[in-house]
Amino acid sequence: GDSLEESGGGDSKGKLTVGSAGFTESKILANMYSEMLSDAGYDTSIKTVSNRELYEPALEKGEIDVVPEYAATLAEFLNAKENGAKAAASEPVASSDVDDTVAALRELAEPRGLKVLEVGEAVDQNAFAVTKDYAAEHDLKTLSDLGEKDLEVRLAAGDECAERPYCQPGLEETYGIEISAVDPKGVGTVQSKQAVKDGTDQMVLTTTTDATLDQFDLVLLDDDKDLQNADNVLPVVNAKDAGGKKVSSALNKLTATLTTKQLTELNRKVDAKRQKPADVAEDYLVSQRLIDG
Amino acid sequence: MIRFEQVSKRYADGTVAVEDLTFQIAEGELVTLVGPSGCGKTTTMKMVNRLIEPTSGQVLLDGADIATIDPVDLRRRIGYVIQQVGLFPHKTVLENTETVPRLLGHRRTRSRARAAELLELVGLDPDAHGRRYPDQLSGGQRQRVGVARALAADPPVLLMDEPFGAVDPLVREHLQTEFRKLQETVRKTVLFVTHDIEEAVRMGDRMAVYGAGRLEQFDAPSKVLGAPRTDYVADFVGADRGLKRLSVTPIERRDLEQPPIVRLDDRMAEATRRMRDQDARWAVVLDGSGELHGWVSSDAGPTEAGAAEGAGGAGPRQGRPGQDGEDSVRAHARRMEAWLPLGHSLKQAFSTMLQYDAGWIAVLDGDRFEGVLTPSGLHEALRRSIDSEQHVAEAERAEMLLAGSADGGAEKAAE
Amino acid sequence: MIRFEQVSKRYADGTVAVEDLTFQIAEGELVTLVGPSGCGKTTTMKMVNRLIEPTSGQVLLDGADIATIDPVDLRRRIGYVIQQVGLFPHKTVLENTETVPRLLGHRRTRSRARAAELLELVGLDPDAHGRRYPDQLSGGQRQRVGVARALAADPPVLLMDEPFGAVDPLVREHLQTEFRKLQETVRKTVLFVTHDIEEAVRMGDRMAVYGAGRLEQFDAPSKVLGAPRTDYVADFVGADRGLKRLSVTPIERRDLEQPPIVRLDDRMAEATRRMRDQDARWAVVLDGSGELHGWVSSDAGPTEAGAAEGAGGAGPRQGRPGQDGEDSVRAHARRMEAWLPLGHSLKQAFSTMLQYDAGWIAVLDGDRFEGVLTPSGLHEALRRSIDSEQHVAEAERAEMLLAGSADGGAEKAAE
Amino acid sequence: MASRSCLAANDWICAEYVRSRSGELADATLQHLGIAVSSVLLGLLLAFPLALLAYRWKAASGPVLGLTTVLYTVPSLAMFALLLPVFGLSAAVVVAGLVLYSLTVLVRNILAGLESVPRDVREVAQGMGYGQRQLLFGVELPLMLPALMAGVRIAMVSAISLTTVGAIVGHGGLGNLIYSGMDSLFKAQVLTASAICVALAVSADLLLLVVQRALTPWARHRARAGKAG
Amino acid sequence: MGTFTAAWDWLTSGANWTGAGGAGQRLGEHLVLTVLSMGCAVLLALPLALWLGHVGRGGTLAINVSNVGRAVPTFAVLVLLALSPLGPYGELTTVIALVLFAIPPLLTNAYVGLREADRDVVEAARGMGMSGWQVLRRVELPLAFPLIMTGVRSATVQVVATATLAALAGGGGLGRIITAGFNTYDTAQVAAGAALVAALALVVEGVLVLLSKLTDPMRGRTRPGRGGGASTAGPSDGAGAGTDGEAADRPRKTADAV
Ligand SMILES: Nc1ncnc2c1ncn2[C@@H]1O[C@H](COP(=O)(O)OP(=O)(O)OP(=O)(O)O)[C@@H](O)[C@H]1O
Ligand SMILES: Nc1ncnc2c1ncn2[C@@H]1O[C@H](COP(=O)(O)OP(=O)(O)OP(=O)(O)O)[C@@H](O)[C@H]1O
Ligand SMILES: [Mg+2]
Ligand SMILES: [Mg+2]
Repeated sequence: GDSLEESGGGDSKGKLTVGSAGFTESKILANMYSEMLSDAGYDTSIKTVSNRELYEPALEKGEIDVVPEYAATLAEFLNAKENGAKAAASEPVASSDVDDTVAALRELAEPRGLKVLEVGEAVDQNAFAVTKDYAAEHDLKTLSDLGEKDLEVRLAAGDECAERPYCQPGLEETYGIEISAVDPKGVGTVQSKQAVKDGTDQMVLTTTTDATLDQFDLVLLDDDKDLQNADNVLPVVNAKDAGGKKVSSALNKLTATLTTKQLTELNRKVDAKRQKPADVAEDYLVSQRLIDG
Repeated sequence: MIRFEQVSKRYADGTVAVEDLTFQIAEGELVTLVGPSGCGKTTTMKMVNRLIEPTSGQVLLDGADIATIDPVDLRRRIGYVIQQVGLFPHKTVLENTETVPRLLGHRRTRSRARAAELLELVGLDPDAHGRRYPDQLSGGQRQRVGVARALAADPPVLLMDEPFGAVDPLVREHLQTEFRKLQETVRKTVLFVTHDIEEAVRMGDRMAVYGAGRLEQFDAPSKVLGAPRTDYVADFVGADRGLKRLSVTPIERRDLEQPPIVRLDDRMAEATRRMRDQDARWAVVLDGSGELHGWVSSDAGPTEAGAAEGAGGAGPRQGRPGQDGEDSVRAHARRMEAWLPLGHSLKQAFSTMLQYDAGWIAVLDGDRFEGVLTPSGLHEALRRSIDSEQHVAEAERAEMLLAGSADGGAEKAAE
Repeated sequence: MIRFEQVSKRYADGTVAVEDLTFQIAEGELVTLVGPSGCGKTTTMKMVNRLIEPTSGQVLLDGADIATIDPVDLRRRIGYVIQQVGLFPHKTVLENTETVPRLLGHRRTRSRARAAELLELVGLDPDAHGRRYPDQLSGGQRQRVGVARALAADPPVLLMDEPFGAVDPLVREHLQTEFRKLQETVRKTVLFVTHDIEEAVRMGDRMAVYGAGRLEQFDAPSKVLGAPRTDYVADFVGADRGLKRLSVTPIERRDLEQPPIVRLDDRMAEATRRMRDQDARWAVVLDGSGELHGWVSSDAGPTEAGAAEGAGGAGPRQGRPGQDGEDSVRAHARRMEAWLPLGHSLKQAFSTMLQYDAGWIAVLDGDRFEGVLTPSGLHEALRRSIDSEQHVAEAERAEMLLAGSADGGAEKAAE
Repeated sequence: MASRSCLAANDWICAEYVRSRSGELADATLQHLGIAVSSVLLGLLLAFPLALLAYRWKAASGPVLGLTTVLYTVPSLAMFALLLPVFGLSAAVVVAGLVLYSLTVLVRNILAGLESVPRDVREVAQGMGYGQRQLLFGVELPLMLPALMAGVRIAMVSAISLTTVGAIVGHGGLGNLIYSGMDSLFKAQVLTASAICVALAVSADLLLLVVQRALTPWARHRARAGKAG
Repeated sequence: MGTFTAAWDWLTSGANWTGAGGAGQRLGEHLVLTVLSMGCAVLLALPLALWLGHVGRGGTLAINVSNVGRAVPTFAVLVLLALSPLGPYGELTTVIALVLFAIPPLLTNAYVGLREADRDVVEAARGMGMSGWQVLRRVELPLAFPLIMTGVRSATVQVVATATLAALAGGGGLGRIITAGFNTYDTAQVAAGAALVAALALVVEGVLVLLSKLTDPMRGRTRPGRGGGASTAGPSDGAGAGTDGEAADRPRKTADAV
């Protein structure tokens, strides 16, 4: 760090803590943030806190300074926190439109001392998967394909799926898919995917960058009618500790570069090829010339 | 029948509790086991019901090596009064007592009744104590429950480890009596440990005296007291073993003295003359049918005072004066209540003498007057009984020495 | 000093264990407590160290109501031998023994040494047994460790609940002697429960006899035996209480008989004449300095056989014939080894008689010959001692009746 | 090459995994042990007075048992949410949570141990003038050791298992590996970490047993006539 | 505090209790799950522990083996079981995981309790010819009862708490309330669910305490060492001595020996 002196408003610390939510993608992103920031002259460390319920308050307090987040999810989380669970459910702020969602997010985040940085193309949103066999048998590529077929589908997801617009109601209304039942095995859990693999259920709610689908012989169906919320990846920082230009410019560079495909590939490197998240992150940054090798 | 054959027991830490034990308890026999604290009595007992396995040698029950008998079957045949009492703290007194009968599958009502009966036998009121828990009993009461519990199943063999150690003399005597009574009707094979030599003497058909892990003497109680085989035994049964023999030595005819005898209806003058002839100061008075009435003093006569030197203090009722004339013995005779039948123990004789504050007691055989026992006669009897045992013992000892099995115990330092 | 004032104890289930108890144990006094099983002895003890709180009344220690004393402080001043022994199963014998000194903060080496000393006192070898755990001891050994443990801290007050109940007679006597010895040097205030009346008599300065929760008699042991205040007490101390008095009644001068006395150097003819004069069949022989030598029979002479009717069979060594001529007493005298000093107990006298198979024993005062004790003399002495107590007792009872405090105990059914 | 494929093939057992992540595994194991052991120790320190309170003062036993019961039912997420403001995002928050969880077992077992001390022995100790504290440490504690140690053994195994919930805040020792392995179905990681967990639990249990044996030398002599009869 | 009032509101609103997926149903499911798991665990662990404790051998090994089931986080066990052939039987995997979880406390406490039963009393029992089974059932078991029940209670409380995990795999029980609240960011519901679990645990605990008091073979017996003897009022049975009257003076003799 010689550049420390130049740091603008809010960059009061030379040490920054990057939060990670513990799952693969979050780990990779946290590592990339950390690398970028240390390249920018910060002394960084990574802290893993798996639950938003725990790390969001920590971020507000400044125990954590930077967290990789998802626009729509965070927006709804803050919405519920601000306005109560009921209000949030009836008046969602997130939508499939990225800009609207990010704008709503900023509005909710700023009063809490959080600064939402630039949003990029990379998105990790909800997605639906079926077995390869099932897809082949019925010739499915998109959710619309499924809606056109006259198939009853048992969906492995969370309890809340029955009410969420992006889930059961959306599938039925937007795509005309007949959901016979929601099997509440959770979103993207091993049990859910296993249930689909076993044939207990036909479809599972998971995320776009899930790299373990292969292991369960699953394929994603394309959300061709944009039902899902815009869960684009973006860094959120504590405004007081890391609200400065230097941090944002370092991270924005990365956000601008990263694509969904790359993110999925990175996930696969960790989850399928079993490389270490830190190595994967560094390799990527070097290959994209975001940092020096 | 229980037989020990060269049985030894060495504990894990090397303590030899019992060494090369060989002896036999006959069927229906009650053997008392005495010995110094820590000599291996409890260990011996526990080897009979296999709570402890001997290190070497074997124990036989009715001829069968107990090592080959299933321990549970074995123990069902053996009642056991444990030294530490060991009542079940979670069961009431009645439940404790009926444990074994219930175990044997007896019906509840029957075993309950039997338990109540036994509690009464040991001097506990089933109503007052039956529903209590052991914690609510006194030490002696607990011990008695332990005895009742062991008796409940009516086992043919009994091991009793200081069963009456914590009760008072009255209850103890009661228990001893009851137990002997029981033993007379249904003869059990009993091994009975006690620290009370008198108890051992009174209860035992035979008596085993232990010295550190070895059998020092195994004999009838009177022999052990009268002719201790070794110094050790003599010492152990006590310097007062002579006194202890009081309770096992019976009154015999030859111990009695024969004072002058007069009849109730004899004339007083004639009675006085007879006493003078025999140089006696009093005479025994019999009634018409030859039964004991009392005694009369040679000084008896018009004066009542200064009477009865050397005779029993019995009988507040004076002979009724009157009808038979002043001169009849009846007018002067005093009732004699200090008497005992032949065959009772010298101890009873002594106690009776003291109780009635008498210088002698009359001894009867049925209704027939047999003579009187005086302190000197009693003493003589005691000395003789000891003597006779000693003669036998010495002969035996000589034999033993020849057989080479003597353990070198020194002679009794009687001389 | 311990004082009970109208103390009662009723257990939760309604059992009245102790009722309206009032008595006092003086400082340095050893009071033995006897009574039937379940009469409230243990309860009484536990009220002294507040293991049980009385339902009503108060207990005073050195004048202070113990209810006001902190139980821990109180108990530190009171040694307690519990009836069930209750050794700490997790501590070795030595550790058990040194518990209280360590508790009081004494140094380890010192308390260890003291513990070893006390173990030896109770007849246990600290090297052999010190490192064992209670489970590895016999019943009697455990009990002795319990006694040693209570003595270890040298408390001024001791509560002992059947402390010697599970040990053999030899050890028991040893313990009694040691304890009395201890008690003579450092006088402690002791409440001592026992079921052995003889022990109670031997050990106690006074003796308390309980009947179901009440004090029946509280007196010197000789009085309790000699003059039981109620039927109940008489019964309890035993029909053989007369015999028990043997051990507390000393040999007195007036109990002795005076046989003819001859000197060693007297001529035999002279001796024989003197015996004939006194109508005696034997005489006591003193040596030149007036000390006891033995006895001589009136039939003594050339024939040795047929000797000593009624006299001791003692002394294998005959008087040496020779030097002093055939006619000297010395040639015929037999050594007499059955003798006792004045003041020893009648029980010892009796035992000695039997041990030496003697018809009498000599009684000495220092070296001086005082007379001989015969079985009849012994019997007389015993009767007299009982009588004298009774006189006192009757007087007391009369007083008591006037005071209206008698509990209506019936007369002894002596007749 | 073969080992590379075992990672890629997502086998349950994979030597290459152990080799390539040995540092990670060692760190996790150490963290795991540290957290588990310190929670049990602290739990003991806390459980002891609580159990004693419940024992000495009967009125307290209901509330004490109730409280420790409720504590165990608090979901770990809620527990950490409540503790975070106090301890921050550190291992302390995990330890604090586990201490509270361990009370359920420890308090009960200590209480049961205290109540199992034979009456005679307690009475004789009191009779000797043992003060409450001396009675506790000199008599009751040694005699209740078996029950206490049974509790400690259960608590230790529980703590080793529960330490994994610390993964929520990144201080879960092997739990970090188990949970992240679970997310991505990294079988070798799940199995290896679980196996280490089991090994830790089993060896901790054995170690505690050895400690118990050493602390209760008298118990060894109790095996009288061991034959089953 | 807001959370608490909100949770209270959640709990007191009837709508949350009734109908499919209501708290009432979840409570029932939770109970069934608990009872089922504890039932199996008790049936498996206690007989084994009692036997081993009675024989005095093999306990260490058994306890160690059983610890394996507990050392791995229950959540992981659930996932691993889901991958096994048992996977499709959702409730079964949950029960298995909970049984594995409940066994160690049961086993350890029962085994230790049995080993610690008063040896004198056990010896007396054996001495009277009780068979192994009888010594166990009539003596050792009652004496070990407090510690065994301690194990049962600890295990039950833990199972009640841990059964919430069943929800993660879509199983029933109160956990569903919590996870649902969690996914909808409804803190009040989460708190309410947790409170329900706690309440259930307390009730179960209370029932077990009651049960163990009722079945305690030593009930009625004063528990050792709690303060001095109790003193209660009640009618005095006034058992005095004075029954016999005073008799006349004893006559005496002053006789000499013959
Ligand atoms: N488990 C054990 N380990 C080692 N030594 C033991 C064990 N049990 C008893 N002993 C020793 O063995 C000897 C005999 O013990 P036992 O219990 O048979 O004596 P006892 O004759 O019954 O004595 P008491 O009359 O005092 O009850 C004693 O010296 C005792 O110390
Ligand atoms: N906890 C209790 N609850 C009810 N009754 C009790 C309790 N403890 C003792 N008792 C009763 O109180 C009476 C006195 O008991 P205590 O133990 O004082 O007798 P003790 O004189 O010591 O008898 P022992 O000589 O047999 O030891 C007995 O009848 C006994 O049954
Ligand atoms: Mg013994
Ligand atoms: Mg008593």
